[in-house]
Amino acid sequence: MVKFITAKEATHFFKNGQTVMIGGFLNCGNPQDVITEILKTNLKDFTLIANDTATPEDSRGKLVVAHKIKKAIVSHIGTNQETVRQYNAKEIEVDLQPQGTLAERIRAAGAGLGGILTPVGLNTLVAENKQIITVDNKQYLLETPLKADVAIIYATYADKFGNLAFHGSTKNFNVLMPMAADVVIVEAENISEQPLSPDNIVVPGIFVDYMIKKENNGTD
Amino acid sequence: MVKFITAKEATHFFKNGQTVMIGGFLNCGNPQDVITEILKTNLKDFTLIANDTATPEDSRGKLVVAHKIKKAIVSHIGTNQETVRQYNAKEIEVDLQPQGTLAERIRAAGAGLGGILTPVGLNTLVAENKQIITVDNKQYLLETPLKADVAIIYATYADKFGNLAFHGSTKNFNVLMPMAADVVIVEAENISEQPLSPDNIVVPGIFVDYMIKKENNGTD
Amino acid sequence: MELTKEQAQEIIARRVAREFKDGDVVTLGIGLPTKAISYVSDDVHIIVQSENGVLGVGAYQDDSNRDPHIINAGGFGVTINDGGCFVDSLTAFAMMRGGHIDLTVLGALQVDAEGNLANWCIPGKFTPGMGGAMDLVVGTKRLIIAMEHTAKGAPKILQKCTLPLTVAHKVNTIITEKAVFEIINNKLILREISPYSSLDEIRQTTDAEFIVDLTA
Amino acid sequence: MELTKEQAQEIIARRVAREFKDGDVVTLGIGLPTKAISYVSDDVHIIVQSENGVLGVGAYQDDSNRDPHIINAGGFGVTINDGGCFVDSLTAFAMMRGGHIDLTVLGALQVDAEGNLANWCIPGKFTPGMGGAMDLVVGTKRLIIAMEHTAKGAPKILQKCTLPLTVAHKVNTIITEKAVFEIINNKLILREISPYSSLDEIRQTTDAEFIVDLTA
Repeated sequence: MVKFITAKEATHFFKNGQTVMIGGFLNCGNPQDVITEILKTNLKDFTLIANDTATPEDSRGKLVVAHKIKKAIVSHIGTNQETVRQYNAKEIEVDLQPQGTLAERIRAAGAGLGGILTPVGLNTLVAENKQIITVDNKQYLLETPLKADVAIIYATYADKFGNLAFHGSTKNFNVLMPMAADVVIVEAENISEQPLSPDNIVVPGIFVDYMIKKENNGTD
Repeated sequence: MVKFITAKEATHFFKNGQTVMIGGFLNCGNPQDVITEILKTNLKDFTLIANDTATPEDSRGKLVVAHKIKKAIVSHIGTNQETVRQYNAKEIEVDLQPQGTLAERIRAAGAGLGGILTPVGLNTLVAENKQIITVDNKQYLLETPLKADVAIIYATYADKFGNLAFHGSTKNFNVLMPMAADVVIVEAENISEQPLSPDNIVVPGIFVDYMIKKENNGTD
Repeated sequence: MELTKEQAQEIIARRVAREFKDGDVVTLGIGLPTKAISYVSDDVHIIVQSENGVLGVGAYQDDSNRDPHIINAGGFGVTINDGGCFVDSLTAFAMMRGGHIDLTVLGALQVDAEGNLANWCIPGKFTPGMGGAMDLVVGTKRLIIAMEHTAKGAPKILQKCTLPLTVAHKVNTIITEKAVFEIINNKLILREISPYSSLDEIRQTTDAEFIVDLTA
Repeated sequence: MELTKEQAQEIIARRVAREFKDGDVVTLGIGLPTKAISYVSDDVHIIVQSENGVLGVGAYQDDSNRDPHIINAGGFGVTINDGGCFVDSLTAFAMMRGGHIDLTVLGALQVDAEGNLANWCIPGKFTPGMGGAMDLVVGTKRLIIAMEHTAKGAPKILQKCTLPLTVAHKVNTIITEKAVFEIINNKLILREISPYSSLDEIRQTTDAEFIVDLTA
């Protein structure tokens, strides 16, 4: 059952070298408060799984600037010039993934699948060192599951049972990651005592371990 | 863009021998009106993809009774004694699928995947004639996509743009099938002129071709 | 002691109920496993998942709250508890396969000393289909088989299942009206003898080798 | 005729706009492809999908409707049209990969006579990542590349791409300020010569063999 904690308390659930998923897409639907607290600690050497590394001033982007990310498994780094700089200087390892493949790999982990077959990336650098499997005379890449030790998730609405719902384009990876991480920490803008409508819940509370009332009510 | 038609007009989109997906789980979230009209026609020899064959009196179960189903790809037939009888008498072909595998195969078709790797069915009859693929030293069955010519779908709420939402346990396979069929016909209980809330839409209208105002406002 | 079917089922359901821990997310097979809910103690709150897409299954509906849009996996009208939610079939099974269910209780046609389970098909006689059973058993953190010890006098706990399997090597615990077994590393271990049975009777009605270790 | 960058981009955007059919679901790359929307005729209603999970992208936000929770794939605040909806990233990409997008318009670093596209990586120099581009191009029913004909004078339409590919054999149409090409069965076919260009100029600035067939 979900426990309500502070962002500072959330830092206790991280260890150096862990794999951390962080929801959000560029400047939208980003958790911020736990990251702010992590920046005050000596935690480091994380492998980040996220859509992108945002900007140097925003969310997971700040973890890159603070050299807390050893490796980034993301679809895009172009919006964060510090990630690009560290990548060119070989200070960070970057494993670029097609965005849809990244989403499917996270889902596969959460759904207990051994992988999925996708046509995306065939005949490109993405196919290197990957198994090609033929189904019905068509070739596909075998993409394997991606899971994390901890996930930091944004939600617009939550209830005391840990159920989540979202406004606008904040669903992005926030919907997928809670099933694919051992420990799930949610920063919610609005937390209600009353249960959310069971018809409209997007992430069931059973996937959420810890809930934080988000300090800043913008998305960043 | 979605077209509004009658259940009778919907029968024009079927041909003998087609593969038809029908949403619903036992007695819940079942489309009925199009099936009632199909029963009045000479249409036959369908391959049915559905969770189950319901009961002899309900929805897709009636198509079995009327001998319109040549083959059923379902997870369960035990609730329809007529399916069981036809199966034992070799009047119908039944391809039993683990329910979660059935859902994943339908999703794979809709999502453009070549298949998924699942541990479900290993070391059982389900594994017969299937490719076994090893990932990270664990074995998985390769399950391939399932698509349909036409899907008949139930929805509780719809808007004039074809967007769908659901009440209660009616989501079941109704949410998955619209992406996996060439022609998608929806029977909706409530159709509003006003758009549904973009935050709460479960099936986007771009997956829906034809919409029928459901005659009977129960689920069956 | 000769028990009626009803008595046997109540004994099993009461014993199963003791396996639920506060906060557990559980999935229960239709019939006997579902009956266990009635006997869960008041200080234990569990979240019941139903494969048709209900998380937080509540009591059966009555005349005060009929809603044909809410059923459990057996097709019966149920309510949903506060904090529950409805999901589609894909998500319901992702929950199971992905290891998000703490405990699954199912019936069986046969179960064997290696933890194999058969509960979906008697070739040539009765093949209702596996429904969600194969998915349920693969991902659950713990699998309990709750069933009467014998069927018309014939043992259901065997050295090796003869019917088509639902899953191999996954059963953790077997609860019958006569006994509780655990299966660890492909070994069947007798853990409890019901007050209504005896070691002798269990030996006579169990067609598998087992270790007796009542200390755990 | 020498065009400014702005003029070239407007010509391309106007030409791209004519490719949209009423009811089309389209995905547009950031920058030039997105500009085409401004020139769609009033009787053509398209549904714009954005990979970050918006279906039915509307106008950019202004002071009357700021909402930081709604952005497009470029990170800019946008509105959502009536009938639109928000989805998660998994669903957004299932739409693309699953063949549910009628038309995709993207920019390119290079495109070649076999329909290969390179637009995500210049090894050792500039690797922003593929983002959603590889998924976008695989499943779309039709793929249009909209780009300036050359980059600093150097051809971008080649016999064979030299940069790492985004996708192989998928480009259907190339629209530049000078020309419109189609690619059919690995053959590059010149379909239109812009009023601001000539066949000679196109030959000089295109580093690929092409068939001239202006009749289609």
